[in-house]
Amino acid sequence: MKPDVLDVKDLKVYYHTPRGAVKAVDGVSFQLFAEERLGLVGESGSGKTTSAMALLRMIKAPGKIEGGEIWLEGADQVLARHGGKNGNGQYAKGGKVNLQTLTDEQMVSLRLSAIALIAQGSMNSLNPVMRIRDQIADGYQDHGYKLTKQELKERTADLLNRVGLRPSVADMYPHELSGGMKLRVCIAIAISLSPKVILADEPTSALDVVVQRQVMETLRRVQEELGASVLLVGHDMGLMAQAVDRLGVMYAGKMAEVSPVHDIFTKPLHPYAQLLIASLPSLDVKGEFKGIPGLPPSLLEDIPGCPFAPRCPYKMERCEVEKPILKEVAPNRHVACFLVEGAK
Amino acid sequence: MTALLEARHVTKIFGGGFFTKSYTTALENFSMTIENDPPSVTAVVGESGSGKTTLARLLLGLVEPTRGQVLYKGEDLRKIGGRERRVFRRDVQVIFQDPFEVYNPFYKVDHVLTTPIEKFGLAKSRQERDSLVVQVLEAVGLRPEETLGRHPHQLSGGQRQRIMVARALLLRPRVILADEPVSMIDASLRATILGSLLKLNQEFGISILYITHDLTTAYQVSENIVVLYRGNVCETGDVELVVKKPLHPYTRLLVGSVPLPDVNRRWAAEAPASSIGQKADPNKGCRFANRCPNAMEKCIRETPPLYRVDEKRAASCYLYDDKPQLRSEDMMEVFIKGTPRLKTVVGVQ
Amino acid sequence: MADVVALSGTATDYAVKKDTWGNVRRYLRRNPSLLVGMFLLFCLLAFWLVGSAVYDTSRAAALSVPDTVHPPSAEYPLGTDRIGRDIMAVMIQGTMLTLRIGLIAGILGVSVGTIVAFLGGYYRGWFDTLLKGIVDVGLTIPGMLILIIIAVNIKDQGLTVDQMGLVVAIYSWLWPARTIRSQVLTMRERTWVEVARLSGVSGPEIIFKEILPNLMPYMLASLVGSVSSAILASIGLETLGLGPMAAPTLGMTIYWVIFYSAMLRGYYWWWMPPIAIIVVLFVGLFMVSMGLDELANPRLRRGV
Amino acid sequence: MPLDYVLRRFAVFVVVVWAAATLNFLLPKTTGVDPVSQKLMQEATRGGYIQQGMTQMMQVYREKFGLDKPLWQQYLTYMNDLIHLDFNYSISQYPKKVIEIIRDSIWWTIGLLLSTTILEFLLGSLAGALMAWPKSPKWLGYIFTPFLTLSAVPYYLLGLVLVYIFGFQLRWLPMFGGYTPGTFIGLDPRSLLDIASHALLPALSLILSAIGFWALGMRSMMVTVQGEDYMILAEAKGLKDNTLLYKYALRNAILPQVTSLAIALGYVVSGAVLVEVVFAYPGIGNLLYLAIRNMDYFVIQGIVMLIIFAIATTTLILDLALPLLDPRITYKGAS
Repeated sequence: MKPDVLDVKDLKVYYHTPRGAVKAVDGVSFQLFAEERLGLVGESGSGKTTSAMALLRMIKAPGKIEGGEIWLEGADQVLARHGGKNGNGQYAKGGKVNLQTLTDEQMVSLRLSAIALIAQGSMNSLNPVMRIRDQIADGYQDHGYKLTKQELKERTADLLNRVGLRPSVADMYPHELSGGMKLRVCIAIAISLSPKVILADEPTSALDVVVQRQVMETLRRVQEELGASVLLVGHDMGLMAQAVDRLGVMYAGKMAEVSPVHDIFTKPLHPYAQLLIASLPSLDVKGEFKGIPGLPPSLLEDIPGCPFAPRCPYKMERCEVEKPILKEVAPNRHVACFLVEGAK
Repeated sequence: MTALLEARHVTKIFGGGFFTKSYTTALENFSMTIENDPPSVTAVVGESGSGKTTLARLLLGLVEPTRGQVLYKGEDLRKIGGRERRVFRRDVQVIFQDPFEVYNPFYKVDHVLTTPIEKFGLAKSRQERDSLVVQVLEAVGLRPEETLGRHPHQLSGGQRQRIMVARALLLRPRVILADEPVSMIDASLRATILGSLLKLNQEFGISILYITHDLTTAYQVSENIVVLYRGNVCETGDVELVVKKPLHPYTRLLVGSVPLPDVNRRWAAEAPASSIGQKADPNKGCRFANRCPNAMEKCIRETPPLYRVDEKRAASCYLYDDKPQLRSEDMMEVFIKGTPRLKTVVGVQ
Repeated sequence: MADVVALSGTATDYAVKKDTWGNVRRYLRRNPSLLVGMFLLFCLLAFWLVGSAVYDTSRAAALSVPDTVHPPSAEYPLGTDRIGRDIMAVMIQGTMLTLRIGLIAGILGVSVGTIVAFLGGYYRGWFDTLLKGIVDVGLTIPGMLILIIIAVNIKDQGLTVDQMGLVVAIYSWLWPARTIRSQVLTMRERTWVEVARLSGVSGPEIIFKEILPNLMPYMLASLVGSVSSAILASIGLETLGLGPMAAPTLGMTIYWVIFYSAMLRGYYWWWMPPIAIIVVLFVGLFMVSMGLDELANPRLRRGV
Repeated sequence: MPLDYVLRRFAVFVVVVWAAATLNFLLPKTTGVDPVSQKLMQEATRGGYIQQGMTQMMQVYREKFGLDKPLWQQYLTYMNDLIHLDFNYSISQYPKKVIEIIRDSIWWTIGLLLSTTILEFLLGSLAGALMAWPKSPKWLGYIFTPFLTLSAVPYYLLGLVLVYIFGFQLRWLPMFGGYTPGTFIGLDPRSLLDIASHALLPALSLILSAIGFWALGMRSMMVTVQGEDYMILAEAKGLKDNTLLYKYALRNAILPQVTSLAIALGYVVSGAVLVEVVFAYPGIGNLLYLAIRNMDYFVIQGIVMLIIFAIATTTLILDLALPLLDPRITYKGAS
């Protein structure tokens, strides 16, 4: 097992609304191993995007990161190079830094250089009035890379080439590019400073299925060349099955199950994962596919037991009273459910 | 027998105003008939820009074709007015894509149900109207006390979309055009909504035209399928065959690109695009030539006609130019006929 | 993030609370300027109401043989001007007259603008293109100049306050026509209008029952804007001497102040009150329109 | 810059100027009685030195615009004169041509208007942007709120107050006029200083009132822009705060601001006219005021036409400049 690059412990992010605190992310823990592709799947309101944005400390008011630790590998080299004032981050566990202890200024210097984002809705993530080459260059400039015009030109051409785009794209404006090309530019930007971790927040949700596959393959190739890890956030289970090594299923702000993708699709442990996978239409057999009755719970109320209890076919009394904790029930399989825990 | 709803050689071109020279051809020489007896479920699949939404708006009479006609019971929509238009309006209904955009924010959700009842005079008294609303809500699996009297923003996307299905059911249409009805709904709720759509077909004998970009739901729901690519039909016929053994290179690419939730079947490796294809002019010859791995010289010159490859399938590709040609208005001949069913009469009429 | 918060809403407040009053209170807390603005306007109205009841406003008329200028005294609380008018009376009447011009032009402007916006915006066709042309060209030409040309030509026939309102109205419908038309155009493309059309609702019914209710807040905001720009235009014209010469409106007072260069002569009581009242009037209207801003364009809507 | 965009903008320009000219011509005609000839007769009967000039001018006027002539013929002669910038004679300052009077005072207005408009637009927009930017200093918001309310007050009233305080009471600045009367003004430093001191108060009243207007517009645009997707990615790229503010947020928010500048030109010019009246500043605004008082029709028509022409030209220039700021405007091909 490769060493972990990212270690999230008990992350909590609440949105303070007039009607009370919405617990969008309520104690989520997971690890991202080196050169691994981890999927984070969940329906709307499950807190998957909030978790990703919390890693970059980009939670906008009224949201606030209430607690938890985010240990990131490779952050110390970046901070050192940035001459950050000795960075009071606790350097433990082989050079990992707890992002929560960093100042805002240090956190900014880590974005793109240590942990990069491929934003949701890549269709308009690029500055509409700036040429592509400038949007790649300002990443370098603002992170202290002193490059001559020529060096910049070469790096930009190389980046575009690695994501399958002609160098002439550098002089174009975003509105002159197709959806797929815009996403490739976003990937080029994300890898420009060779980060350790790449966060992809539903990058292909607006693309057609043919273009989606081509771009996902480019992302895979580029990630392997770079030796970076990818955290892919999304709601399309099919895409997850094809594109990630390990999959985390989130429900109502908590992690229901984290397992290798092969295990979770062949034998899902958590009831929600089971129902979710069962409800997916397939191209093989024209069967009766059924949905999951009921509605996800409100994140305002303090739910005593397991949030999925009201919709869970295997509900026990214990589920309504006690909160299940994420435990390793099988090699590398973590589940938060009493039913499964019992049958270890 | 004249078809209930028919598009005959319909072409729709947008743009081309006084100054702007650029125009886009959304749909080109498209023909299709939708029957109600027996009630059928047909899927129209295509990427964004394939013209599938334009087709829906043409069949609904919201937009007029640049060339060709849209016929309701054999009569051109443009000539239908007054009372006859109301009958057409009641026979052909729609379910739109975005559950957040279909409700007038000023009113409660009931408005979207009470308005058609009022306009089409479906209920004599207020009491009859309310019972009709309750009936259709329950028919789509919604509890009236949890949905009525609420503003749209107080309901989830799934609930809102099911109310739209109930609205369609209310008018007892012969045909429902569902334009991407579940693409904005979470996976778990998607099945329930598609289930209630199927129920309209099986229990109430309403034909469904299911328009989507998602091949998997199309396969699950429909009997026949039309695959559109940039305004042209590239393959059509029995959905089972089209999905399992695709003929047209684009359909193959489409089926191969669908990310299946099955870890044993990995994404098929992509075949390299051919060199001839690069030279293709996107507005002449086969629209798919510039991306087609087996593009031939012929493909670049003129648009391939529809070839009837076998009893239940047709494809417009020169790979099958040895097969008999099929005129675009006879496309229906390859469709498998729906199992005729007695139109089950439920209390609601 | 939006769906997280939205979802939290659906699950808890199933019971529909009929608390429009609660919403209004929350809205006012978010936009205090609305309250301040209304308070200022209310003061002006009160000043006019109480004034005309208590004070003899006939003294606002110019005396045939103007005697000397009186500084503020017991008899003339705000003194008199060169043409023998009692400034206090002029202020009381003037406030109302200027407001009247503003309201005539504003309301007329918004209503004509709305009708035109709906007919053009919804039904499109040649009428819309013709209209759009008139509005776009009209707005490029500064209103003040057009009004000057009009006023110059009807100046010698004399002008009453209401006619002044009509003159200003000639130009004041252009801006609401453009802004409301763009709203109608966006509303018209919305899916729920198509749903209404497919539910058998006729054109006019769609305008009145589907589109108009959603535009109410926007039209209220543009009414306030239209009234304030109408008052601005009317005072401008009057300052140039193109207003109702005999009427004691605030703008005419400014004209006479400049005409007789009251400033140089130190008649502070002649020019300070009109300016004070006009400033209160405009600041009040400005505060109200700022307060309505969030209502008018929701994209500014802050808070959850 | 694609040709059809330029042609379209130029067509709009021509239509605006033509519409203004036609309006200028037709409006006096609508009231049945021809006010111009009435005024001429009135002047003619007054006798005295300018008496025969007046009758001679009436002859010329009757020939060209006599009521007996068909309307369209009058219209053609009017248009012909217009193109040659011949606005006829000034009635009150006969035999001076209208165009000569305008030419003397146009420079004062251009000087005052150009400098203040540019200054207030830039200052206002920058202030508005900084007020909406979370990381900008808090005190900026406090000192700027009064400016926002100030923007509600009409320019010229502000002018009156400023004249009273700085001119009348404190005597720091001259109260009226464009230069010290009786002195010869050239381009030498002394007269430049003299002009500047006279222009300060009018300029101040224009700027103080307009800064709030521009700041408001910019602030609401910045709020919208900060919600855009590209701002999220820009922040995720760890860019410096200044880059985010100037190269991303402000760069996009300025586009609608420039469009609203084109729309607001009419408002700005009308304000300037009245400011000139209050300060007796020797620009065409004051000229217009005097012409109105003397009912000097040709001068009024001449000035109005000129102002409209100037605004139409500025709008054309702004329209042509906009694509340089926003490449999407002239982008033709299918995406």
